[in-house]
Formats: sequence, structure tokens, C-alpha cells
Amino acid sequence: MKETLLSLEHLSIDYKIKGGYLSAVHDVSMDLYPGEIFAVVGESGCGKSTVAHSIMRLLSGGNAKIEGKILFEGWDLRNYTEKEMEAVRGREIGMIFQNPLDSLNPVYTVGNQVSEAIMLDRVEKQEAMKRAIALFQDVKMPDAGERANSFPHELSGGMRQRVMIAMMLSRDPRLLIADEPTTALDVTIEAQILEIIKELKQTHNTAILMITHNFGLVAEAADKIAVMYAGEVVESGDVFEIFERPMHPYTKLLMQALPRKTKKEGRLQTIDGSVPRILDKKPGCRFANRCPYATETCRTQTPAVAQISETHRCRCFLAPDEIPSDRKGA
Amino acid sequence: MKGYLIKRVLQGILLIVAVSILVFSLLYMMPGNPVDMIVDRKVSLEKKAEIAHEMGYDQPLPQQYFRWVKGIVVEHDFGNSTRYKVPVADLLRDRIPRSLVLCGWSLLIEMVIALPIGLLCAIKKNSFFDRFTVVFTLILTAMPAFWLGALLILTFGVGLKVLPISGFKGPEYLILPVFALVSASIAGTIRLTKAEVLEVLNEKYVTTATAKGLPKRTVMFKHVLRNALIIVTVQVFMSIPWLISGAVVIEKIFDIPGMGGLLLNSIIVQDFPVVQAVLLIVAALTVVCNLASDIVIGILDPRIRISMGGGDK
Amino acid sequence: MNERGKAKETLQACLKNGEFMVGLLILASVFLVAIFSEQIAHYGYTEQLVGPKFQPPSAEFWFGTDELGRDVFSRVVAGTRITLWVAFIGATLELVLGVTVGLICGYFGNWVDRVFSFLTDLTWCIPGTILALAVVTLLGKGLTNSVIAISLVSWASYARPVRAKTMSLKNMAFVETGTAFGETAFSLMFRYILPNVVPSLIVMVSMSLPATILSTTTLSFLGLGSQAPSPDWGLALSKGIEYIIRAPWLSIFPGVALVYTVLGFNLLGEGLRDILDPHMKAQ
Amino acid sequence: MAKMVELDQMEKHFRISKGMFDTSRQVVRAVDRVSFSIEEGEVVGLVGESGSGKTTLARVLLSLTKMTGGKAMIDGVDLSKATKKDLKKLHQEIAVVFQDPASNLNPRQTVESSIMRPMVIHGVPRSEARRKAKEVLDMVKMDQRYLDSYPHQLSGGQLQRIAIARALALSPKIMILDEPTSALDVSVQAQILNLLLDLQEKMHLTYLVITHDLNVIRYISDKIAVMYLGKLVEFGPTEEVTEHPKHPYTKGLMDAAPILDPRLRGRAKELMKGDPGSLINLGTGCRFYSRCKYATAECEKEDPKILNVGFGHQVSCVHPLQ
Repeated sequence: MKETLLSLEHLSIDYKIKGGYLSAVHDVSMDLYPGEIFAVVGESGCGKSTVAHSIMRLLSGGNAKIEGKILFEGWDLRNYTEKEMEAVRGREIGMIFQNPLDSLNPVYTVGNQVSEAIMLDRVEKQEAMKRAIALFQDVKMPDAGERANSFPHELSGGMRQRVMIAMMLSRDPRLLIADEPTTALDVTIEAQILEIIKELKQTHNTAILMITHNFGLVAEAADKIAVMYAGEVVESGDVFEIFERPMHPYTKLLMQALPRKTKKEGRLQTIDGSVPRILDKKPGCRFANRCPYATETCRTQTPAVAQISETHRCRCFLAPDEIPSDRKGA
Repeated sequence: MKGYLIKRVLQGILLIVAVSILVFSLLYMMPGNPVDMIVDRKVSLEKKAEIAHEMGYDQPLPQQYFRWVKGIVVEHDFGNSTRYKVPVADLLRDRIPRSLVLCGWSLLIEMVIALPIGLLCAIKKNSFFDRFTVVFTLILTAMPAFWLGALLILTFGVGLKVLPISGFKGPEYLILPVFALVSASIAGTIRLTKAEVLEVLNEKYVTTATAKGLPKRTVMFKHVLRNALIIVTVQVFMSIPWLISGAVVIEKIFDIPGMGGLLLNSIIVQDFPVVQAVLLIVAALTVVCNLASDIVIGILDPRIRISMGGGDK
Repeated sequence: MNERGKAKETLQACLKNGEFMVGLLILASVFLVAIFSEQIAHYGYTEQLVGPKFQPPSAEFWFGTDELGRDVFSRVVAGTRITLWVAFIGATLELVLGVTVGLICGYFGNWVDRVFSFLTDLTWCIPGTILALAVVTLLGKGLTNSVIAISLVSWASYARPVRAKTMSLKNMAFVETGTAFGETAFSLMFRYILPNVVPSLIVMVSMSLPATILSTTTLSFLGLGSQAPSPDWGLALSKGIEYIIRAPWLSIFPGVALVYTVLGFNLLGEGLRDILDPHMKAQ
Repeated sequence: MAKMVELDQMEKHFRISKGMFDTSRQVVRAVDRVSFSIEEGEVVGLVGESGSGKTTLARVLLSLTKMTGGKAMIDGVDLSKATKKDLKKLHQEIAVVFQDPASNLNPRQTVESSIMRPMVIHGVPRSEARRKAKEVLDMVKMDQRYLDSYPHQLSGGQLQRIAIARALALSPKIMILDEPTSALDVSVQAQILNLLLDLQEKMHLTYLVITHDLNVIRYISDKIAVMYLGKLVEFGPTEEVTEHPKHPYTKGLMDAAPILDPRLRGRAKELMKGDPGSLINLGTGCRFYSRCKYATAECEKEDPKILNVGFGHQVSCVHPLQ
């Protein structure tokens, strides 16, 4: 079996707010191997972005309480000093963000911003610029040489995201975290960026942790997925398996809520109620208040993660066999 | 960049023209006849008419305006002071440099002190230093410049007797006025710098810079400071008119024969040619400062340089 | 949660905000002094020779006496009314002018905006105090005139942010929707846009009040505002400085009163900004 | 069936001046000679990337901006010649729901007064309006206790329901839905889409749905209109357009859109090169020319004509796909 590249072990993140703690992430565990695209999906506020930022130690504000382990190649990043983290960022783990315009400094040319990263490895300025241009070609930037002298606002959204990818690839990291990488982009550009990310995985054996709310993106590119709900991973496993045989009631309902048909084939599934804000960690399943199959047990005890197959895990009392697989939700 | 510059310069000229028209009409907005202000009450009507003719007051207003402007532009002639009976230009020649020296030093000292403090407060937000500065600036903004001046005179001039408190005879005479002027405006600059740095610190590109592995120092200096500097520069230029404004009061308290004091006295005795000249000069200076700040922003911020440049690049 | 719940929430936020509460207490004390100034003052503020001239602070004359033998304490107490009156009139004038112009510019855009923007630029061409001096020259000396002058000079500091806010609100979906079902321009401006500008207006007012007070005091200090024998603090300070060596208490006490009041407004403004600022709320 | 909306060569051109002293002006042809029609009770989906002019087109229909050429008939009213009275009628007949739930409602008004407002300005008595407000809130399946709420107390899905309720207040015939679910999560999106379809069927409404999400369009609409840089490139019944796209751009768009099934990820697809491009400085000829792999010299020269390819399917291309 391959060595895991990144593994999160029982990661919990609580934010200190007035009068207590807000549980943003709870008991999240996942394993990421080299050369695979691992998608963390979930609706807004489920904690997926918090997980991504905590890996890079980029959570803003000093009011987050973190527990658990973030193991990168076996070393716990949480024990690293700030200086050591600087050496990990960009070098070992790169990260791209949702809005590429906000993410680039408006007063420097994009070539400058990419070569700045390359120069951290003691590369001469001109050589760094040359490599930056080569990287722009790698991410299929039209007129790469000329574009290197452009400022971010002179580029289109798609080109800016290419710059971000080139910047984060510049030091050849083992892991790339992509936080909603295509959300602000048009469909055709989204497809182009997705192609680049897939190619990256193929040619550089880079692992990609993709944070997204877009199930289309997951279906198109991911190898494995973890579905998050209210701070917890409710189900994770191979993408084909999860799409075809979802186990957790939340995943099941979501899959039927996706607009995959025409209106003539009937209405979409909906999930009533809304996501709870977890302020105090009482025992009980976090999805219980919206779950059509919930029992008294679900409301009073916290379900553990059940291993369904080698890769497939599910956090539900009813899994794997108690939910009739073809029954439509109430 | 060129197009942007030309546009700015033309806008500036337009503003100065508008100000000059307003300043010119100041004389005519006052009740009574301009001649009455120059001459004694006892002077006969015929004599007044003669003076009016001599001064060109019987000509149509636009003509008078153009004559006035021509005088200023071509001969630097702002007319004669009705009080001192000498050309306004002569009065200004000695006084402007004094005001400039006062304001210049104040600006320099203010920036040297305010920028690092503002930066430090932003980086170490909620630290003891930051909290102390917040309270300190709050109290400082509540103090009018003239009262600060009074306190300074009391402490250093009257109490300690170490510094001269009035007049303008050497460098040591500048210390207290500059101190007062800086104290009056420094709080705003500190707060603005802090707010600006805080805002930049929250920008996503700062996260990006950290995410690509740049050391904290590089992130601070190359990405945060550089961007915060853009607004701070504007502030520096914008504060010049403020300083001049504050100088009016400071010059009165410390008895400095500068432009501010001259303006004040001229307003009180209704010496209009002087008032007009000072207003015009201050307006021109303000416009030039704004223009300079636009140019500097243009250089520092490529978004403006290019979007305003009409596609230079 | 309904409107009352929201008001309650805001109230709680106010109570928890230290700056706001301290500012409120300071201003409350100033208001009380203003209301009961006749009861508090020992003498009338114009009463001369109630004691010897230039008497230092003592048990009888708490703040000493001035060059005409008037009781400084009584004059400082009487001055609170003037200061609060200035704050009230100044804020109202600036607000009415600034908000109207800002709304109209932001809403209609185009040439209306250009003309008014040019006007605001024009007022910014000459720095505040100097322009106010010029306006006072035209209007004549006096407290009311100097407040008018200050307002004519500083309304632009309201107009600009109101204009910017209006422009961004105008493109918001709820305004567009309103237009689409037939709202008139007047109704869009006053029913849709203005209520959403109010929170930032409250902050702006409380932040600019201190500036208005200070500017008016400055004019009085320069001899163009209140005229003798008014107990105006600025006027008192200007006299005080003449006698600063002989009788420093003449400059100290009115100054402390002024700083105390302005500090109260400043703290209140800071607190309000923290409570009402939309940036903070979004987080 | 009656034609509810009929666009004939409709144009919306903006003029932008380059600078204060540069009198040469550029024309942005945001919507350029667009013709199509929507029948009563139909759901038409309008797709396109940023800069395609889809939102401008909607704004013209809502009379938020004036068109600059061509003709637009809405329920028998000629938009270019509409009188004040006509406009008042249109204000009642066309309703709109925008994308962002947070800005769709006036933050300073209660839900009730937001919903009542359109009725009040169209002369409905207050008591009647209050009753109707409760009724439409019922129709969007919201509890009446929300009447006194303020927008900041509600979730995105709830806000969008209330925006729909307000749109229904004047019993409109046409609803323009500008990205109604783009800002919502999947589970909420399903609720809103179902609600919209239920309402449409029950009240026989006509919808123009603007979105960039092809999965949503495929689910909800009867016909699809595809726009590219201000031009209508293809229009026809949903299945026709999605299964047999005739315009290379439509084909590219369909290929690029992610399909919500990992088993289909290996399907043959052609990715389009380049960016959607800009509306400024457009030459003559087909606007898709620079990105089209089938382009010939002919395409660069002439503006393609509209071809009818049967089944009410029209395409604007010199070399339509087979």
C-alpha cells in the first residue's frame, strides 16, 4: 500500500465566541495519497474551508482552538514552529483560493509574484522570471512571456486563476489545496482549469485536496470524496461508490437533490430544515433534526464512524444495511 | 499615464479658475462699494468716483476680473493692501516662507512619528502599546490647537522657561509652534495609518503571499506596507492644506508673522486684496497637493495608472 | 426575533461597549450642567467685580476670577449651553445639506453628479478654517454666523460618503426590483436608500460633531465667533491667552471643559461605530 | 398559444466615452439584434457566460434600461413606444427575482411591508394587500410568523422564497428569474426549483430563467436560448438544444458543463479555447470566430444569418453542426 501523504486524525476546531465555543470542525479524519484528487464537499458553513486553512495554518484571528493531528508525511504540522511552517508552505503544500482577483496583489506584475516564490529557493532573479514564464506556458496561458508583465487587473478571471496555479506549482509541492478553485469562473473556463488540475496530478504526481460545494466538479475530477455536514465528515470513500451507493441519509438525499433530470421525470428531492449551529457539543447525530430516518438513539447518542469497505466510511447508526437503499426520503 | 495626468491638470486648472472667480467676487458680495473700503468716509463723492475710475471699478465686472487675473499672472500683482498701503505681493514675500517653514517641519515630523506608530499599532493590535495609543490619540483629537499651544507656552515658556514663546527670530522659536501644530494633526494620521494597514492585512493577497511560503517579514514589507503606503501617501498630501489651516491659529498664538496671521488680521480689518491673494494662493497650493498625490498614486498603483491612462499600455 | 428584539440586541451591545458608555456618561454630565446651569453657577456670567480681579482658584471662586473680576466657574458652566447649541445647529445644517446633495448626486448620477461633485471639490480647495474665515467675513461676526460658516464648509464630508453609499445601494437587487414594479425616484431615494444610509449617518454625525465644536470654538478664539461678554469657551480662551503668564487658570479651565465635552462626543462616536459599523456586523 | 414576449431584432447599445477630452466614443453592443419569442406558460432558459448580454436583455424587458433598436412586444405592449399607462401595466405583469438573496429585500423593511409594497403603489387597499401578503406567503410555503421578520434574521432559502412571494403579489403573467438559485446550496436549490415549477404549473406563469448552470436549465426549462457576446446563437426546445446542439459554441458549452455523474466523466468532449472575450472593439462577422474550430474566412467577414433547422430550433451559424 502507498504511503499516505496527508492524514488528518480526529481534527476538531472550535472558535471562541462570546459566551462559549462554536464547533466549526469536529472529529474529522481523512487520508490523502500522492497523485490523487480528494474532494471535500459540503454546503456553506460545513467547515470544509476551515479544514483547508488549518492545514496551512492560515486560520485568521487567534481565537481558534485546534485539537487532533495534521500529519504530513508522518510529521504533525501542528508541532511545527512558525519558521518551519514557512518552509512547508509553497515548498511542500501549495494553496489556491476562490477569487483569483482578490488573491493577487494588485500592485505587482503577475510574473513578479510568481518569480518571488521561485526566488525563495535561492534562484537568480532572471532565472526565476524565465521559470515563471515556463510555468505560465505549463498552465496554458496564452502569450505567456507577455502576460508575465501584466498586472492582475489586466487579466481575465481564468488567466488569473492560471497565475495562481502557476505560483503554487512553482516550487513543485507534493500537495495542492484548491479552495473552491472555479467558483468565480465561467463554465468553459472552469472546464479548462479542471483540465489543468487533472493534468498536474498525472504529470507531477501531485496530490490535490479540492474544497468545493460543486458536485459537478467532484463528479468530473475527484478520485475520493468526503462529504461534510455541520463540521463533521458524514461519509467518505471512492467517488464512484459514493455517487452510486451513498450510505448516509444526508448524502443520499443530496444525491437526489442534484438536478440530474428534466422536470418531466419528476421533482427533485429536498431536505427540510436547516443546518444547526453547534454551540455546545451535546451527544447526538448532527443531522438528526433533518433526517427522515432518525430514531431516538440518533438524538441522544453520537454515532461513530463505521468502516463499510476498505475505503468507504460512514458516520451513521443505520449504516450500512438499515436504510432501504431504494426508499425515497420522506 | 499621460492621458490621466493631462486630465488631472486640466481639472485642477478648472478648479483654480472657479476659486479665483469666487475670490474675486468676494469683494462685490460685501455690502457697500469697494471704494468705500479704501478711502475715508469724509472723501467727497467726486473724489470717490475718480478713485473708482482710477482703480477700474467703473468697468464691467468681467473686464475687471480679467484685468485682475492678468495682473496676477503677468506681473504677480495682487493689488495694494488697503491697510498697509503697500503691494500685497511685498507683504506676502516675507511671510510665505515663514509659514512654509513652519508647515514643512510639522509635516516632516508628523510623518516620521505617525507612520511607524500607526504601523506598530496595526501589527500589534490590542497590545498594551496599541491600547495606549488609542486612548492617547482620542484625547489628542479632543484638544483644540490653540489650547495645546497655550499649554505648551505655560509649560515650556512660563514654567520651565527653556523656550521662547513668541516671535520668529531663530530656529528655537520654531520648536513650540511645530510641536503644537504636529500635536493637533498627528492623531488623525496615526489612526488612518493603522486602519489602512489593518485593512491590507485582511486582504486575500496577503494570505496568498503567506501560502506561497514567503517569510513574515517579506509579507509585511513587500505586500502589506507597499499597498498601505498608497493611501497613506494621499493622506500626507491631503494634510498639507490642513496644516496651513492650523497654522492660522498657531501663528496667532505664538505671534509668528506668517501668512496665517496676515490673513486673520486682514479679515478683521477687511483688507480685501490681501484676503483675496491669500485665499488664491492657498487654493492653488491645495490643488497642487491634490495633483501631486494623484500622480504619486498613479505611480504606486498600476490599477489607476492603466485604467485612467486610456490604454497606454 | 422582531424589531423589539433587534433594538434590545443593539441596546445590549451599547451597554457592553466601554467607549460608548464612558462617552455617554460624559455627555450626560455636560447636558445636566447645561440644563441646570443657572442653579449650578454661583454668579451670573456677566456679573463683574464679584471679587477681586485675577483671583487664583480658591474656595469661593473655584476656577478663579478674570480680568473683569467675573467668576470663571460660573462662566464655564454657562458656556456648556453654547457648546451644545453649536453642536446641535451645526450637525443639523451639515446633515440636511450633505445628505440631500449626496443622495441626489448618487441617485441621478450624470451631469447632476458632475456639477455637485465639482462644488464639493471646490469647497475642499480651501482648507476648512480658512474657508470658514472667508465665509464669516461675508456673513459678519457672531456665533450663529460662524456655525453657518462651519456648516457651509463641512457639509461635503457628509455628501461624499452618502453619495458613494447611494451609488452602491442603487445597484442592489431590492432597489432594482422596486424600480421594476414601478416605484418613483422619490420613493426609491427616501424609502429604499436613505433608511439604509442611516446607520452610517449616525456614526458620521457623532464623528463630525467634535470637529464642528472645535472649529466653531476656533472661530470664537480668533475673534470672529461669539463676541464679549458671551461665556463661549473659545472666546474665554482667547482672552485667557492674553493673560497667560499672569493668570493661567483663565486658559486652563475653559480648555479642560472643552476637551472634556469633545472627548465625550469622540468616545460616543467611536463606540457607535463599533456597534453599528456594517463591517463588524458582517463578521 | 399566445406569444407573451416577442423580440424582433432587439438591440441595446451603450456608448462609452474614452475620456473627458476624447470625443470618439465606443459602442458596446451588449444585446445585438436578438429575435426570439416566449409563448404563454412556457419556461425559457437563457444561458451564456459573463458578458453575453443575458442580464442586459432582462433589464430591458423589466424597463430598467431603454432599448436602442428593434422591437420588443410584451403581452401586446410595444416596449419602445410604451406610454406611462402601458408601463404601469407592464410593472404589474412582469415580476423579477434576482440572484443574491441577501440584497433582494430592503434590509430596513419587514417581510410584510416588502411584500405589500408593490400592491400599495399599484393602488391595492392596505387591508386587501395585507390579506394577499399572507396568501402569497402561503403559496411559497412560508409560515406567517415570518411576516414581522427582518431580512437579516432569515436564511438564504427563506429570503429567496420571500422574494418570490413579493413577485407574486401583483399576480404577474411573466416572471424573470435572474440566477435564482446560484447563491444557494444544493438542498435549498432543489427546494426553490421545485417551488418555482409548482407555481408555474399552478398559475400558468411564463418564466424567463437566466442562469449559467446548465444542469438547472436542463431541469427547469422547456426551451433554451444561448447567448454569446450579445448575440443569440441558438434557440430551441431544451432536448433539441442539449442533445443536438447546432452551434459550435452551444456544443462547447454543453461539453464544458460538468455532468453530475462520475461514470460519464470519460465522455468525448471538446474544450473551448480562450476566454469569453470582451464586447469592446468587436469587428464584423461572427463573434465566436476567434474561438471556433470550424471557422472559415466566410465567418470572419459576415454576420451569420438565422437558420431554422426544424422543431422550432434556430441557429445563427455559417457552418451549423450536423
